[in-house]
Parts: sequence; C-alpha cells; structure tokens
Amino acid sequence: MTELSAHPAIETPSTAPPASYWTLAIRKMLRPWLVKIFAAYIAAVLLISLTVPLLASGKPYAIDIHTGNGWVTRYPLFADLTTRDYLTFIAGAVIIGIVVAWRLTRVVEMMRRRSLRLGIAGVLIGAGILGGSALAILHHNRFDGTDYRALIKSGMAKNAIFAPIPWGYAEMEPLSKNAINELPSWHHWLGTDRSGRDVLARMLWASRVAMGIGFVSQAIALSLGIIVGAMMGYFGGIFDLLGMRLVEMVEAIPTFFLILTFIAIFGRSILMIMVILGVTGWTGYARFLRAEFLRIRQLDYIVAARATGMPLWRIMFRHMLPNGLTPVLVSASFGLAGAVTIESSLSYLGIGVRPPTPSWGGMLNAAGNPATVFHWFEALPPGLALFLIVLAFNIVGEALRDAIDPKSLS
Amino acid sequence: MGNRFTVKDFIFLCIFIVIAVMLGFTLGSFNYLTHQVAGLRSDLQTMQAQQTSELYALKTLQRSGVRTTNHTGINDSSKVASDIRETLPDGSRYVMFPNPPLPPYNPYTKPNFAYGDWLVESLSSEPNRIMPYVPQSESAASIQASVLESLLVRNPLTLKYDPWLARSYTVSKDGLKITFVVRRRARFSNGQPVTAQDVVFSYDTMMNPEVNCAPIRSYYTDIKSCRARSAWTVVFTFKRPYFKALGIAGGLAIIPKSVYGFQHMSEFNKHGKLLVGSGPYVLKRWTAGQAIVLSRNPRYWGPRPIFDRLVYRFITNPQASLQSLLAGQIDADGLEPSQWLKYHNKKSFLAKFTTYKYLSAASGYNFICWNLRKPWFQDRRTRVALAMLVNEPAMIKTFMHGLAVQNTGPFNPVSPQNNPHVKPIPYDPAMAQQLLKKAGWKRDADGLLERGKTQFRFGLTIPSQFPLGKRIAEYIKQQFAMAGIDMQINPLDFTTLLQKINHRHFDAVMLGWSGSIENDPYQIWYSGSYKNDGSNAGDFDDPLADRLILEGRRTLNVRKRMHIWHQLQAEIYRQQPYLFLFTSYSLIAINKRIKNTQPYPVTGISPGDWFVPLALQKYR
Amino acid sequence: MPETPLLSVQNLQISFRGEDALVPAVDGVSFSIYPRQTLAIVGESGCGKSVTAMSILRLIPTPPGKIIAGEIIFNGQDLLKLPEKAMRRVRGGQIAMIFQEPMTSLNPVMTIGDQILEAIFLHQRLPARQAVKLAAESLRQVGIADPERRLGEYPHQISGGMKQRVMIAMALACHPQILIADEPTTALDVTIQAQILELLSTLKTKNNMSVLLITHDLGVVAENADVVAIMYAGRIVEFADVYELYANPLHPYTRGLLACVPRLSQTNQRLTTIPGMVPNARNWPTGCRFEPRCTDCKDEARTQCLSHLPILRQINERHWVATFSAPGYADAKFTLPGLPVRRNKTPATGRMGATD
Amino acid sequence: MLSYIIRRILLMFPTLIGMTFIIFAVIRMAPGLTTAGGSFAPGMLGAHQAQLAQQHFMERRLHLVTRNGKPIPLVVQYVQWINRIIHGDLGTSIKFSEPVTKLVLQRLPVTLVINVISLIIIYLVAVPGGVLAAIYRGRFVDRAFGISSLVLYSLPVIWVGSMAIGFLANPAYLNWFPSAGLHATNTSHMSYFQYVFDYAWHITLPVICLSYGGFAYLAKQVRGSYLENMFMDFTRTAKAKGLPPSAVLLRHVTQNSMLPMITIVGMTVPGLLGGSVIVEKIFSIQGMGRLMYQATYARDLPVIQSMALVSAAITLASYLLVDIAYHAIDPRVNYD
Repeated sequence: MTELSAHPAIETPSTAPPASYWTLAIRKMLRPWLVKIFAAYIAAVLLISLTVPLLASGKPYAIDIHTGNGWVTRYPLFADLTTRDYLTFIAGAVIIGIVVAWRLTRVVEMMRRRSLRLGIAGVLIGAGILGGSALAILHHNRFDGTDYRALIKSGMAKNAIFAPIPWGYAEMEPLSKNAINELPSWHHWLGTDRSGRDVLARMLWASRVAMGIGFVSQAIALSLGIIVGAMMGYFGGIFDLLGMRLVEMVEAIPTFFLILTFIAIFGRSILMIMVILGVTGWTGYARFLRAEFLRIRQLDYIVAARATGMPLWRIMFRHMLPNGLTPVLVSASFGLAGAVTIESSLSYLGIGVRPPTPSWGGMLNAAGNPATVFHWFEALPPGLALFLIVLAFNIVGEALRDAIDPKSLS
Repeated sequence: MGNRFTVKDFIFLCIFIVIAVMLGFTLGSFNYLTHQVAGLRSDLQTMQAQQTSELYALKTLQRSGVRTTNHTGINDSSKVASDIRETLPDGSRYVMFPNPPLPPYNPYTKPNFAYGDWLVESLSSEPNRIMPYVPQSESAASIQASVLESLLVRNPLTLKYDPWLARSYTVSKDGLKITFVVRRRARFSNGQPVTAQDVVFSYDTMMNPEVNCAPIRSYYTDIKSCRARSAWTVVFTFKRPYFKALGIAGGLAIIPKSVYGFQHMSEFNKHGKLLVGSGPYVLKRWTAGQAIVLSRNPRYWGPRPIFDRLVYRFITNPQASLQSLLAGQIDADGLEPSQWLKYHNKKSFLAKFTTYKYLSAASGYNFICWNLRKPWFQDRRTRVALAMLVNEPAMIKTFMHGLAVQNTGPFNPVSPQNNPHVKPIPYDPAMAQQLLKKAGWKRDADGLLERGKTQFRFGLTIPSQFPLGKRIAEYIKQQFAMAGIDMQINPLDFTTLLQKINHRHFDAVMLGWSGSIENDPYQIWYSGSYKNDGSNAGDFDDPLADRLILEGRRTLNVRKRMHIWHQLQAEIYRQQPYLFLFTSYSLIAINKRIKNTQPYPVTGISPGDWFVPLALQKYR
Repeated sequence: MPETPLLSVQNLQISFRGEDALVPAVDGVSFSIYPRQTLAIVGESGCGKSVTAMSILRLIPTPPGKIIAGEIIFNGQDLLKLPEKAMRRVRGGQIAMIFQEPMTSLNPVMTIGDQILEAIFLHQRLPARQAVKLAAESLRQVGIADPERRLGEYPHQISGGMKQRVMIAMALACHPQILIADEPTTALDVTIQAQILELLSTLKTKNNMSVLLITHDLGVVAENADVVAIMYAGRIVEFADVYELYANPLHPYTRGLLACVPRLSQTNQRLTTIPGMVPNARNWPTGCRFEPRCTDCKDEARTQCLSHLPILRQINERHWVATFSAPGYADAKFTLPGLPVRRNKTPATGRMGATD
Repeated sequence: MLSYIIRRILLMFPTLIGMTFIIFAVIRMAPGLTTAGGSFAPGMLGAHQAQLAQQHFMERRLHLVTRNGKPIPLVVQYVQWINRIIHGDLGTSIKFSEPVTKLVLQRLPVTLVINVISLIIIYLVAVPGGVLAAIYRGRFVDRAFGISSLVLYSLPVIWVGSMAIGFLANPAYLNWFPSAGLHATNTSHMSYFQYVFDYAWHITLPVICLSYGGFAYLAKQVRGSYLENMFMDFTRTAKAKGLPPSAVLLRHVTQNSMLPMITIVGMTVPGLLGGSVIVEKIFSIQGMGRLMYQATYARDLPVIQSMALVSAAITLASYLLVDIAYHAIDPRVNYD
C-alpha cells in the first residue's frame, strides 16, 4: 500500500519547534485522506465506546415523576451508571486532556515544553485517580428496572429528556409479533432484533466490548511480548533457547479450549477474555522484538554504548527498546485488528461475553446462524462495523509502517 | 523493461492452470475413491455380519431340522381367530392376538396402495453407533425402531399394549408376574426363529455389567428375574408393583442370541454397526458422514414392509434440511417455527408438501428450576409472583410464533397424565408486586427488593448452546428488573452446567425434560431424589406430592392412576418449584407423493403407515 | 580512411519521475565510441554517467525512468527504436555490461556455471557439452583457476574479486563488440582493482572490443582510457583524447578534478577540493550548471554564464568542451564528440608517471 | 544436511514434551471432567436416562484420573499418557466411544482436503496476482489490487460466512449452494464426474471463506518480495545478458522470492486447524475443527489431548519442514 503514503515529505516550517520522530511519523502517516478517514473512524468508535452509556440508554437523563408528594425531578440515567462507567469516563477525559495539552504546548520552547507536558500529565492523572477513587467510594449505583416509557404513557411521569438513542442494549419492546425483527424505521433507526431490541443501541454498546477487548488484550500481550522478546534478543544464548521453546509451547495451546476452561472455572467476564487473549497473544511480539534486538545488537551504536561502560538495563531501555519498538508498535496495530476478530469469532461460537451484553460476533450469530432464520438487516450492521474497524486498524497499521520506514521518512 | 504479456507468458499460465486442474482432479479422485472404498467397506462389514449370523443360523437350523420358510403376507389372509382381551378367573389379565395388530390408520386398504419406493428422511446428527442398548442418541433410536422389535407394541390410538412378537401375555393380579408367549412365526432377519431363549438372552445381555448400557439398564432394576418356562414362554417377575412394568418388559428390544452371543460379552461394546433383529428392515449400509440405509427384510415374518428402503440422511442444520426437502432429496422433515411461519400458508409449498402441526407426547417441556434451598425461592408466594411477572402467552407468540403451548405442570399436554383443569398462572405484575410484599420483600435504597439482609439478586444458569433459551432468559431478566429483582444470566457449556446441577451449585437453571406418553415423576419430584445426584435438583420437598407419587407408582389401574397424577400436577403447579415454560408443537412437512401420513393424536406421525402410490414412485 | 563509430549517442535525454515532477538525470548527452577504443566517462556520483551507460542497453527501470529524446546508433540501428526482441539480441550478445557491485550482481541461488551458461545459450546455438567447455574457457580466460569446479559453485562461496571476474567472464562469453563497465572496481580492494583493470585491458585487446568505462577515478582513467568524457550534472562538459585532457584541461571542473588527485610529490599539502555542492537535479541553474562553483567566471562573463547553458563545442581536433571560459569556445561549433583510434595501443604503464 | 535435520528433530522433542505437558496440565485443570459428556441435546434431557448417562460417563472419566479411588498425580498421569502414545494408543473417545485414532483418521482427511484445495487456490490466485501487481506497480492494477487485498484481508470470516449462507444457500433468498456438509445425500449412485461436481459445489463456499483472507495476505507478501527482487542487482545482470523479461521474472526473481513464500506456507499450516473451527461450524462440516469443538464441549479428554498433540506436532513439523526447505533452496545457509 505504498500509494497511501507515496507523497513527498513536506518540510516542517522553520518557525515551529522541531518535531519529534513520532510526531513526524504520525503526521506523515495521516497525510493520505483515506488514512485520515479511517483514523477518524477509529477515534469515533473509541469515543463512542467510552461514552456509550450516555448515548444509548432507555433511561432518561432527567424526568419528572409523580410520587406521593407531588412531582419530583429524577436523573435515572446518571443514577443507573455504574462506578466502572464513571471510571471509564474519567480515564477517557484524562487521556483526551493529555492529548489536547500535548497539542497546545507545541508552541512552547523545547526545554520547557517537556517539563510542562509532564506536569500537565501528572496533574491530570493525579486528578483522575483522586476523582476515580472518590467516586468508587461515594458512588452507589441504583438498580433501576423501571419502564419509564410505560410510566410516561400512564401519566405518572412527564418532561423526560432521553438520550439521543433512547434504547438500552437489553431493552425489549413489549413482546408482540410486530416488535421483533422490525425493519429500520424512525423509531428504531436500524430496526429491532429477534427479541425486539434496538439494533443501533446494541451496535454502539458492542463497540465497547470490541474496543475494550482489543486494546486491553493487546496492551497485555504487548507488555509480555516486549519483556520476553527483549530478554531473548538481548541476552541470547540460553535465554534465547528457553524463550523460543516457551514461545513455541504457548503457540501450541488451543486458545479456544483455554477460554472455555477459564470461563468454566471463573465464570464469564470480559476481563477474562481480555487476559486470555493477552496471555496467549504475546508470542508474535516476542518473536518480532527478538529478531529486532538481534539485529540492533550488532549495530555500531550499541557496541559503542557498551564500550562506554553503560549499564545493561540502560542500553536496553534507552537505546535498544525505542528502536526495536517502532516496528512492534506497527504490528500492534495489526494485532488490534486480530484481537477484535478473535473476540468476534468467540462470541460467534457462543463463548463471549455474558448476555444480554451485546457483541458484534454474538449479534452476527443471532442473525446469521444457519440454525435460525436469516435476517439480513440484523446481520448487516454488526458485520459491517466489524469489517470497518478491522479494515481501519489494518489501514492505519499499513500507513504507520510506511511512515516509520526510514527509507520514506525524510 | 517491457512488461507486455507475451505468448510465452500465456502458455505458462495455461500450463499452470492445467497443472492446477489436474491436481484438483487428483484430489477429487482421491476423495472419491476413499469415499467409495469407505462405502464398500461399510457394505462389506454389514454383509459379513449378516452372513456370519445367517451361516450360524443355517447350521443350527440344519441341526434342528427346521426348514427355513419365507413368510407369506398375512394382511391378505383371512383372520382365523379373533383377538382376545379378558380377565382370567384368578384376576390376571390375558391378552392374545392371533395375528400381529394392523396399524389403526390401515394403509393396506387405502386406494392406490402400493408396495415399493424408498422413504428418505433426515437425521439431525449422525449416531456414533447403532448397537442395541448401548448409549444412543435420538437418531440411533429411530433407526433401531425399524430393525429391532419387542414383545409388545403400543397401539397409537388406544395407547394400550398389544402383543407383537409375543402372541399373548398374561399379567398376574398383583402385577408382579408377566408371562409372554412368543409367536412361533416370528423370525429374525437371519431366518432364526425368535424364541424364549432369545428374550432371556436379550434381558441378560442388557443386565450384563460388562455391556455399556447403564442408562437403559436402570429402567430394568425393578425386575427380579426373567426366565424361560418353555421354548416359547417367558416370565418376567417384578420386585414390587410398578405401573410401568408391562411397558418395560414388553418394550425390551429382542436381539438374536445367534448373532450377539459372544464368548465374552465385553466384545459387545467393541462393535458399532452390528444391528440384527426381527424387524421389517435390515441395515444395508452406513456411509460415514452421509446416510444410513435400511433395506426391506426379505424374509420378514410379519406383514410385508411397504417401502423397499428407508434412507436416513445426516443433515445437521435446519436450513440445510429445508433445502434438501425443497429439492426433493428428503421426503419428510421437521420445520423450525420460523420456517413454518414462512411456508405453512405458501401455495407453492403446499402444492408439494403436506404439513402437520400437532403436539406429540414425545416433545418435552422447558422450565426454569429454582433452587429451593436458596433464600430467595423458599417461599411459595415469591415463586408464584415470579411466574406472574413473566408474560408467557406473549413470549410464546413472539419467540415461538405461537407454535407452543404453555405448560401447567410436569406432564405433556396431550398425555392422559395431564390435568386439563389446572389453569395457568396469569401475567399480572401488579398482583406479583403484592405477593412479593406479602412475602416480605421490600425495595431498599438501591432499588432492589430486599428481605432482611437478603437482596433479591441471583444468577440464572442456561446452556450456552441454546439460543432460544438465551432470548427467554433475557426477556425474563428485563421483566424481573422492573420488579426490582436482579437476575444475572450465566451461560455455561452443557458439561459444566450438568456438573453444577449435580453439585447443586446454582440459584436457578433453565433446562428441558423430554416427554413420553406416561412419565414416572419419581425421579424428578420425589423428595428423596435430591440426594445421590437424583434429578430433583431444586430439592422439591412436598409431603403431599411425595404421597401421591408413591401411590401413583403402585396403582395399576389406569383411570385411578391418572386421577392421582392429576392431583399431583395440581399440587406441583401450585407449589411452583419450577417456572414451567412451554411445550413446542411438532411441525412436519411431508412430500405429497407419500400418502396416509396423518398423525395420531398423541404419538404423532408414524412412518410405518406411509406408502407411495405406484404412479408417484421415484426409486426402484 | 575515417573509421565509422561503433556506437554513437546523440542528444540523449533521460528523466526520472520524482514524487511530483519529472527530474532530468541526463540532459543532452552525445558521444561516440570507435572500435577497439576505451572511452571513459568520468564524473561525480549522481552526474548521470551510470544512467547513460544503462540507457545504452535500455536497462533503465521504466516506470520511474524515461528516455525523453535522443538516439543511440549501434551498427547503424537506433537502439532506442529497436523492438524488444532485437534489443535482447544486442544485450549480452553485442554489447555486454558489468556492474559496480559484484557481490549482489550475481544471483545468489544459481550456480556460477548456470549463470554463465544462461548467457551462452541465449546468444549461441551450442550443444550442451561445448557450452560448458566454453563457459569453463571463459572463466579460465579471466584468470580463474580450476574453472570446472567453480562452475558448480554458488556466488557466496567465492570472493568479491572473483565475482567480478565471473561477471567479466559472463559478459565476454558471447564475444560482444562493446563492454560497458559501470564502475567495475569501486567496490573492490585496491590490489584487486588493479588486477581487474589490467584483465579488462588485456581482454579488450585480445577480443578486439571497445570498452565504455564508467568511473569516478581519474587515476583509473589515465591508465586505461583512450578517450575521456567528463560529465557534470547530466551533461558532458569536456571530451578529449586522454593525453590532450591531462595536458590541457579546459573546463574548470576538469581542472578541479585533476587537482583533487593526490600526488606523491606534494606530500605536505592538503588535498584540494572543489568548493560548493553538486546542484540538485530538481532545480538546476538556468545557466551554466557549474556556475555556482566556478572559479573561472569573471565578472563580464558571469551574466552569460547565468543566463546561457554552454553546449559542447569542438575547439580543436581532439578536444570538445562546454565552457564559455575556454579559449576559442565562442567560434567553435558543435560536432558529435568522438575520436577514432589514432595509433597503436599505448602500454598502460607508460603513463603512470604522468599522473603520479 | 542429514546431521542438521537429525539435530533439528532432536531439538523438537523437548519442545514437544513441554508443549504436551502444558496442554495436559491445562486440560486437567478444566472443571466438568467428572460429569457427563454432552451426549444429549442441550435444553432437552431425558429425565432418568440423562442422570445415568452422566454417571456412566463420569465413571469412564474418573477411570482416567484415579486409581483405587485415589487421584493419580498429574505427572504420573502424564507419563502414562505419553507411554500409551508411544505404544500407538491415543485412547478411546468418551463421547463417541471409538478409538481416537479412528476418529482422527476419519476427520483429518475432510479438513485436510478442504484446506489443501484452498491452499492451492490461494497460491493459484495470489501468486500471479502479486506478481502482476509487482510488474504494474503504481499503476491502476496495482492500486486496485492493493486496496482489494486489504479489504479482503479485513473481512471477518464470520460475516462472510453468515452472509453467504444467508443469501446464497437459503431457500428464502438464493438457493444456489448447499448450506451444510460436503456431499449431496445420495452420492452412492453418482458417476465420477457427478461426484466431483457435487463435491466442488459443496465446498465452494467453505473454500472461499477459508481462502480469501490468506489469498490477500499472501498476495501482498508476494508483491513485496517480487518488487524487492525485481530491483536487485542480479536481476539487472540477467537483463543485461539479454534474457527476456518473462525468463528474468520466472527464473531469477521467482527463485529468490520463493523463500518468503515458503515461510508463509509454514506459518499458514498450523493456523489452518484453528481457522477450520469457525468455517466447519458455519458450514456444518464434520472435520477436525468440529471434532475439537465437540470434544471441548463434551470434555472428551482423550480426544482433546490427542487433538492438541496432533496440532502441536503439525505445527512443529511444519516449522521443521520450512527450515529444511529453506536449507534446500537457499545455498547460502550452511548446515553447521
């Protein structure tokens, strides 16, 4: 896909402070419009997955309810959010804050910029941890199964402000033949599934599972892979021999069986699947980093660093890792695509998340399993979303690979 | 460099393609050959088995000087004697049928009746083995039904047991002793006559601990002995009076000693495809992954079988079997509710297929079993309230497209056990709230129901490979949530789920029991069945129910027994130890070329009655 | 009688497609080679000399590179207009080429013998046994001992100098009329360089062929060439008989180059360098391309240098030059540069003293 | 060469032992070992019969892990298992009551044939495609090829499979392909050509689902390695010799591009079994993937262990074969 980035490097304007290697690479990567679109898509899905409790919910933001002592305003949606939801918001806000601060501080002069950025990041993270722990202690989410729509219909409630998509992921329309397998309409933008639930709401909620599993499992896999791969690549010898055997062994474990086993022991949870995908998925990174390290180890500057008597860990982390890591990060982008695919396959086979939590693979299975009747309008959205997110990760990965290619980075 | 596509490149490409095609063909022929070889080998194996058995039979026949005879059709021979059902002076019941009974919907007298043609049906899974008695799947059972026969047969209309391989039977007054007289005409497919020795042998084989048939053996634990009194008479003695005694003894599949009489009975387990009986069909071939073919037993002792062959094809998913049905590759198929909905009133479909929708006694029912030892479910009012929160009629209408019937107890709705006067608990959330309040449940600050320190929060375990169950659970979860009950859904793979049930590690579990014409409620509902991994997993312990169960099992009089079962059902439904869900309709489509297909009211369709008029016959 | 040139290149223009525009690499190069002559093209890296050499065999990778204009006349045919099939007969058969990197120029997964035989079978109809004999013979010719054994070896099993010898053997196996040697010794050790060059000149006489020697090393030129063309920024700036050039360099660039060659006599002196940088092909100056680095540019001539590109003109019988500062340049005319072989071959050693 | 291969094989054994032990330990950790196997359809249980079947299965499974009522230590179990394997006994399936060897021999050809066919198709399409894209690099063909291979590579199999079954093999839409199995139901009376046609008709959709992703991946690699070798110096030499472009491509470039392609074959083979689980599930094919799936659900220890062993052995063997092929093709690698 060289054509995606086969554009001349534009020299950075001399007025701006010199950009770092990564900034350059990312800027170069984002140049083609196609990559821009798909990067934006990933960002959008990420954002949706972070904020979906506010976007799609059957509970209104605010509503006036008639109680024994007159009308009372309630905020069911916020009361219903779990601590984990709030923590996700805080984490998202911190990350977005750091990114924005990073961009805003670009104009600051080089030496001060670094400490400023670190300071801002520290403050934001500290505030996030503080806020998060306070929330974890103070917030108590209320179990709320009230059907607010019925309440409004019966005149017991009024002035409801609903979320943009006023359906929860598990919320069924009152059971009737007309409510299920509904085609897209004004009421349900993507129709309803065979239990009478809003497909769009489920789609959005499912993005949470996909992105969560993708990012967390790859983070685990990446850190494990980096540690083992770096050890193998740097020390070589017996470390390398044993490490490679370990890699081969882990590759031989049937993931599918492992997940079934763990689900049977510990019960179903997203976390479990994340951990298993992480624990079995690190081998690729380890192999990659090992090869990189074996290559880099021969290079002159490492020999030079060793000649100056620099301690080992410093050579590894300051000199070798940053150089070996770049290609690994590229493969992490493909790894994300792979993790999302595996998660959806597991859900398709029926060993994914706990129902009624939606996931794209599970929705596909419900719609397209040959043992049931095929409803294309139910199978299309999750498949398309899955396809697009995998495509996006792959395209961004390709573009990133081209961008960090030393031959093309001028 | 000039990159034009030259003639040489083209030739290269052609060679490439030719090689590829040749490779494909090689692979194809490899596959084809292995396939054919496998088929031949399977034929050979079955043939060998048949031949050895026949050789053996011939030898013994020569020794005993009996001449093998081909049967003559009896349906056309005029009846010499008439059937007898009478009570003897000593109070025992005597039943004698001089000829095997004809099916109630008699095909032989129908217009256009003709022998011949094949009947092709689908099986949803390939059986692992089709040995008699050995643990079997439903698919193996339907094949065995055409090859193996038993002493008695249940009349599908009257539901009474009629003599089949037995010419007559006598049940002693206390019900402990059943005497069968075997028909002298009856022959196994190898020509060997069916004797009392074979019946005893069959019983002994099944009771032999070396033979892997524990599940079936368990039914026969109530039998004290099985003895041959003479060459044609055999007596079963029971330990205690049991209403199912006649069905158990008369339902034993009779296998020929001449074939299965191994020196070491452990050899029995090693075979997979040795299936020889006295039935109208014999196993012709079994092609792995494809089909099992039965062919007409040429020396069948009874009425001549109608079809020349019965073919059972393994088609694993409903969509594929519908495809095959539409393409005419199979003659009859069960439909999914959604398929039924789509096709049952489509003219083009109805022009080719006859459709039936009926409740069969064999269909089971689904339920949610509450673990009554857990704090949430100990109170009857709570359980009733939970049932009131679920709108079952709407669920049946929506999820099952109306093709199911709500259960009002553990018995099949069409079975005589079922008490038609038990009314289903209505969907009434308001009433449910009141009941919950009465039971002491109050809303706490968290929005959950609470009694004392117990919050109403439990897990429902469902089998993960059961999509409908998931939908039902999701619906129920929502309904409970509205009442302030938090139910978590835990899908587990079936094996783990069974383990959890065995160890009683569950709050509530969704499962199904399969049905039969008359169930013995002991295993599921008797309080003693909680221990020892019995099936009373929820620990239902009701003195009245226990009394009724024990009494019912003893009662041999059908009407009295049914009365007891009706009472039992009312009591169980009142107690609501299960949230009873529904029994689905059987939805069948049969190719129009097959005639006489109407189902019996309780037992459903009976392929033994079917025939194809000469003009419509397809296979010869 | 005046000899006809074996190969003449006229007004060759080659461009490469850059990321946004066409970048000229060779811009109006003309020269000719006569039989049994060694023509050396000298220039800094990036001046277009290798591209010129490759274009003769039409080996320029076509999507980025493109021959815009010009003619390459060989034996009376324009090679640029020749159909691909006829061109293939020329390649290897009549004009052969060896490259700068012997290490990578041989296919690592084929034996040496296979690679030589491939060339032989391509251009000669020979029975297999005879072809093998020919291959062995050509290996022996380039001074490889035990050639029969070498034929079965893989390139990684022999040294760099040997590889270049193999390359030469492969090129000469079909007795070409011209051998294009594209910096044949650059990647080799100095001792081996001399051996290879000597081998080349021996073989040249033996096989009666012309050699087009591409190099950046004026020392090599002095030893081996008959005629020299100096290239700078895509153009030939000076073309002369080797004696003439060394005796009377006219172009300031040539003078600069000659000054850069270290001499034993000037031990204590630092090496001279030509100030400035080679201009980027993307934006060549409109006028003389050497103008920014030129020491000859006097004030009055400068305006001309800035606005006009000096073309190559013949200022005497054996000398062509493209600079306004050369004496007699203004009156001289453009002719196709090329010098027939004047006399009997000069022993290479004879000129050693002149350069050292 | 021979000593190298022997050394490689010897090195394989510790890995194989470690691998099998990990697999063994993980499998023995799984709960549900002492309960029944899924011999009954979920959701429908014959009341009493199911209970007894459970006991029966449990006994047979307990027989595997206990002796005289005491649990056998894991290591001893492992050694016993290995010992049995060495004697050629993979055990007897609990769910299918048949020797595992027989089951594997029954299922393996199914999976193998489909996979080999799709591998052939992958190579038949991807190699010329990749080469064409390399030749016409930067032009429309190449761009279209690049985009489409990326798109294909990103298409999830579960979606393509469900859509294919839903639209192309569904009486409600287009009833073009069969939706399950590998054969029509009455093959016994088919002629050879009918049979082959029928087989081809049945495997079309599964093979498409198995191959398109691999095709895209391989094509990209082929394009890359051809492009790299097309600009190598030795290619230029070959052209300077006067070789026609097709010969340059087929002889010089291809030979050098073989190496990465072989590596890819080696990497694909172990993945085939895993990929088969999904495709065999979607298209109801009774192959190894499905056997694994069924065995896992039924906690059929002997089958799971043997399958894991088989797949581990296949993985290692394919690595070994790649290494040997590398040595055979690339003269630069020495066999020390």
